Amino acid sequence: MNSEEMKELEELIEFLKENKIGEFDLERGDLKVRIKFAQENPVAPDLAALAKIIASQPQAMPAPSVLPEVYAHSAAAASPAPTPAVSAAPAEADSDANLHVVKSPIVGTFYESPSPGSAPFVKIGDQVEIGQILCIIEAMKLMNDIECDAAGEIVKRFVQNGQPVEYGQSLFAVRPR
Amino acid sequence: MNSEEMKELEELIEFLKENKIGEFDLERGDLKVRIKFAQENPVAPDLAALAKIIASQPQAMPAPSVLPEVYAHSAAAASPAPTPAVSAAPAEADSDANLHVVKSPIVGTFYESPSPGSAPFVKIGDQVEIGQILCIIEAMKLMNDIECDAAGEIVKRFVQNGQPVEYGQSLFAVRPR
Amino acid sequence: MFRKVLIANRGEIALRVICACKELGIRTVAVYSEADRHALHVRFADEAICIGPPRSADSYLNVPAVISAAEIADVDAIHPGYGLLSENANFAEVCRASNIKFIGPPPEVTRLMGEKEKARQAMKRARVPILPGSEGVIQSEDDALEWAKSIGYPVILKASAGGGGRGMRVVRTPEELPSLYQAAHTEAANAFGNGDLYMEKFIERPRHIEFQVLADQHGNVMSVGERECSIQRRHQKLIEEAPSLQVTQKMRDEIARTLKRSLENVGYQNAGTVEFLMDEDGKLYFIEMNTRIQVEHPVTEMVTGLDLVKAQIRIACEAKLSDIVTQPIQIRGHSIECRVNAEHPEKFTPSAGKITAFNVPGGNGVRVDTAQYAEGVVPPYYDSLIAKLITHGKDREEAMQRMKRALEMFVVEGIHTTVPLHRRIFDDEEFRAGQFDTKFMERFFERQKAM
Amino acid sequence: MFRKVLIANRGEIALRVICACKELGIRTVAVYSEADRHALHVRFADEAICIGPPRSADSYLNVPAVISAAEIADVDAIHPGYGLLSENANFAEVCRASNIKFIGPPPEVTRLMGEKEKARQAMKRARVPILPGSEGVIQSEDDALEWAKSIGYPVILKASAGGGGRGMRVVRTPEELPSLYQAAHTEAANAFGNGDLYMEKFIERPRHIEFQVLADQHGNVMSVGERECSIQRRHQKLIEEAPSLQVTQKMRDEIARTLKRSLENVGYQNAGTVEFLMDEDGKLYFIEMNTRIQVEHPVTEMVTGLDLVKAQIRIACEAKLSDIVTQPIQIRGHSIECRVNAEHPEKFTPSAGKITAFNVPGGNGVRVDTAQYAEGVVPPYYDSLIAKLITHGKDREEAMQRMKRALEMFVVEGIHTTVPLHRRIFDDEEFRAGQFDTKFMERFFERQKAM
Repeated sequence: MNSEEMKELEELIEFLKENKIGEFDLERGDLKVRIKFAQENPVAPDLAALAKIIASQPQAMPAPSVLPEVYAHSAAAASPAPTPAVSAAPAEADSDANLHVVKSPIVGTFYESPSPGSAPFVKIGDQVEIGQILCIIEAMKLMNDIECDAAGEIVKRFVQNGQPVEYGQSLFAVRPR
Repeated sequence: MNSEEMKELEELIEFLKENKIGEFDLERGDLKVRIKFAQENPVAPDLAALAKIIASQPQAMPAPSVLPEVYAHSAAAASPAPTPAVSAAPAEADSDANLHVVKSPIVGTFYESPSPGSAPFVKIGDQVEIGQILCIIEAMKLMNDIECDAAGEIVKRFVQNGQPVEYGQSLFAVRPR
Repeated sequence: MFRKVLIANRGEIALRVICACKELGIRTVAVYSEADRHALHVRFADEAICIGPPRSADSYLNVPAVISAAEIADVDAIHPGYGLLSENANFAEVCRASNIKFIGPPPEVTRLMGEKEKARQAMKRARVPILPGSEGVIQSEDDALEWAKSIGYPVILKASAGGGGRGMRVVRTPEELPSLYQAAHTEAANAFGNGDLYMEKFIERPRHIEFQVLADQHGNVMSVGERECSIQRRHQKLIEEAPSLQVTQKMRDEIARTLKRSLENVGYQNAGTVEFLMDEDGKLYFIEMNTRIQVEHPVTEMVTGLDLVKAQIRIACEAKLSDIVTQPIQIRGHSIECRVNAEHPEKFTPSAGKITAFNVPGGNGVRVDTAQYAEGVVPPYYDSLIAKLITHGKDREEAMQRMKRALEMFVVEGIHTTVPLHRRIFDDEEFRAGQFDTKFMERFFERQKAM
Repeated sequence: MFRKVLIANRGEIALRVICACKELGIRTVAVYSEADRHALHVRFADEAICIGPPRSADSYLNVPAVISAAEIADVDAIHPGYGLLSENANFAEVCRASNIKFIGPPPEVTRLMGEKEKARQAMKRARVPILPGSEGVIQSEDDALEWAKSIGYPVILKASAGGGGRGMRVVRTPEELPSLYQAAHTEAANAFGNGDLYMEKFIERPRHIEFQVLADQHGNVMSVGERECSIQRRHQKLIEEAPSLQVTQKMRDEIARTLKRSLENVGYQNAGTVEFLMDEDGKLYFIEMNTRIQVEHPVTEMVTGLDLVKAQIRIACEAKLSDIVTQPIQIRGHSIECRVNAEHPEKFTPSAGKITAFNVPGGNGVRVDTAQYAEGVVPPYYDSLIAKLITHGKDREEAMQRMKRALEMFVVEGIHTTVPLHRRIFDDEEFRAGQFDTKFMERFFERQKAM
């Protein structure tokens, strides 16, 4: 196996583990598939893995986690317009696995251009280089330049000009060269 | 596998999980399918079934039930000798599926013989008939004859003379003829 | 003190009694039906005995089974909780015959209070105000006019043989009495083959107010304050409070004196609750007495600092009231209780099943009495009450705000509960103003429909 | 009242503050680290903002991140809880500069109280009793004898440059002073290159007793009673009570007067706690002041009926103390708190991980402050406190019995907790008798080993 294949295999194994598949066969010539789910908790999962699972896919948990319901209830119960103004965003992106997502390293307000009315630093379709300024995040009256950490094409912007962003929130998606 | 195939696989697995499929085979050439449902709750279980499941195999529940732990804690925490004096017995028997178990229809005190010092109604190895008296359960000073509800050989007695028994507690095992 | 007590009940009240026993250092014996094998009252008791199949009649209401369990577990006393066998005088008698202390009043008193008309007369003799009415059947229109005059308008005419509203008329003035009398008489005669009518004072918008009493076995009776229980749906209480905003300290003291006299007369013992209707002018009329601990006892505990269940047990153990209530009763702050039922919050259909998530609120001024838990099962055989959410605050406003936030934080998944209904009631202006009566829920549902 | 408040904290205290805000009708903004995305303070706040990675230094202690969050959420005020940024005067200053109200004392006061020697002198000037000691360095054996005479035996000699017990000697009589003085001097000189010594009164078996105070922004200060916090392990409090059995009403009133005077002098504002050591004769000596809400504030709430966190918020909103505490403080009953930590109950190693079962006790007189739940995760990055179990009873005996039964009913699975340790402490005779001091846990562990 070459390293490329090794990587694919790794991903496949990760995927099967995540989905609690116990056995999996596949043939190509005229396709044969065989899937057998694991018996439940073959080994006690470690904390980090668990946290990841909880964070990424609560609905796939073997037992219904209290979390999503609590959240739903809180929203349902609260005062007239309880929609979290700021939260919610961070998990939404990352759908296309090939894209690199630039995330906000700080809490603050997102600005697309160096000053009001001037042209944005970047727009969809631009080719960007590592270190190129993509936007400004204002925090405590300080303007923080946010640099690109991958070279490639800007394919998506997740936030609006003037929008508040939290730590780790997705800002841009870059298709790496 | 390429990412396209990976995605298809993902969808398939999602579908299988949703339908609680435990095993799934497929061939294409002339199509063969094999589907085996998961062991857990193939259909939404009704309450009675649930109660039975909980009672008989808490460790096999999909999520760790709070029950056994609560129980353990209660026992661990309490005063010097907190062992339930009366409880505990009912679930212990029934190991041999071929045996018929005679259970106590009432709460009371078990007596093996019609009067102190006299011979027991039955002993291990005896052949018994339907309607034959097996023992007495005393409740509120009343002596209740407990009749056998199966014909066969007495192979086990679960309780001691003079022991308190609860409703549904196993008294005798009979190997039916 | 008792060495060992059997709790002849299930659910939150069984757990409540177990808590009281544990705090008094008494060993506990739970009894349970096959449906409750994994219930918390079974887990937390020192011993547990299965007494029958799921149906109450075959288990929790099965007197021989309960007594047998008490005998084989060798207990000193039985606490009946509320409902089930708690007001069954025969059960109390069997306990007595079996030399097991029944934690409640003697069977004679339970029996007296169980017969409504006898209870009414007993209270009347002790000068407890009762709802004024005609003594026996009304003979004629003139007779009716006279009774109505002495009772005071409005009055209600009811068919002696009747029920279901037929032969019933509300009369507001002497002018309309004759025609309404005739109509009711004819209707009753047609419906029941008997036209006899009697008359009672009619209260348009009654409040339901009840007084908690404690009585020891040495002849001492004490009232420990009232509860406001007007928020009811089909005579089922939903929300209770203490104190009542309508009861002044003067009224409280007056009723306390009256109840002390009347209940010492009848030889009352242990805890009990005397229920009154309050008319629009704030006057109280005796309806009936409940000879047991009530579901809503916690609101009284929150404002008085008493432990009523422990008091019951100590009384049954011969303790004197003066050793249980050592300081004058002082009402501190305000307390509200919401009954959380396993019911659809709009259709009120029972919702049995497995609870998948159960997160109870906590923090300052919040009390939860429940025997449920995550992964617990609500069986379809019993009462739908699964939890009591109780808050306490320095005043009614704070208690209500606490309840609102506690209801927001109360998470039950897997079954329906009345939590969403309670949330809406606590947003209702009429409720918040405290200006309600026993017809509140009807008006509330109308308002909800209109929204 | 504030429209919106940001809570710059996590865990139970963040949820506690959220509850207080909800009850006051204030919108809440939670901040959280990546490790706390599924924490309950995030769920129950109206808004939530992720402010950084798991490490506290990068998130909860990251002043620019917290302030930015406050700015983008447009809040009126920040509640810092306890720990983290709560006693950081610089943070309070940045809040002020950013036009956000910091719910706590002004930074100048926090800074003064943060410098122990300055705080001591300020309190001394206001005639608050402080631990007697030599003023500055002791010059000679004779000097030492004189100081010891004026302080009263036993005294303790300490190295000015010191720490870790070196250069430290307890002196019980004048006879043994000279040799112990020389020994300490030599040891200090060898260890620190500086033989300077100072002297303090030595308390063999001190109790840790603290007084809760409230101060409004109009110059009014009030003490609302004391807490007994002597049950500590390595200076970490495990169990707290209110009131202290050692404090008479006379002492309480005296200290209240002294604290009123001294804290009005320093311009104290908001909630605070003044810590004292109590010697074997019941005399109190000031140690330090904590300028924030304390972990153990609930025991004071239980016996006074106050809501201290709401009081903090209302004070920060310019409310007058006389509008917050409307009646004279009256201590009712007794309250105890157990800190339930995610730690091994014998080895005290932290126990992070996923909680698989979480059943909190309820019922009469039981309060639980927690942000944990079944399926919740205890991250390894923060304080190990996962719940506070608080009971209230008519007296210490009832509060203890409640705690015993509540501890029995407190189920946490998946991680280790200190619940079993607390169960053993509540069975300990010395603890139950209330005859303990800050060395209690050492003796307790010895007894446990012997068993």
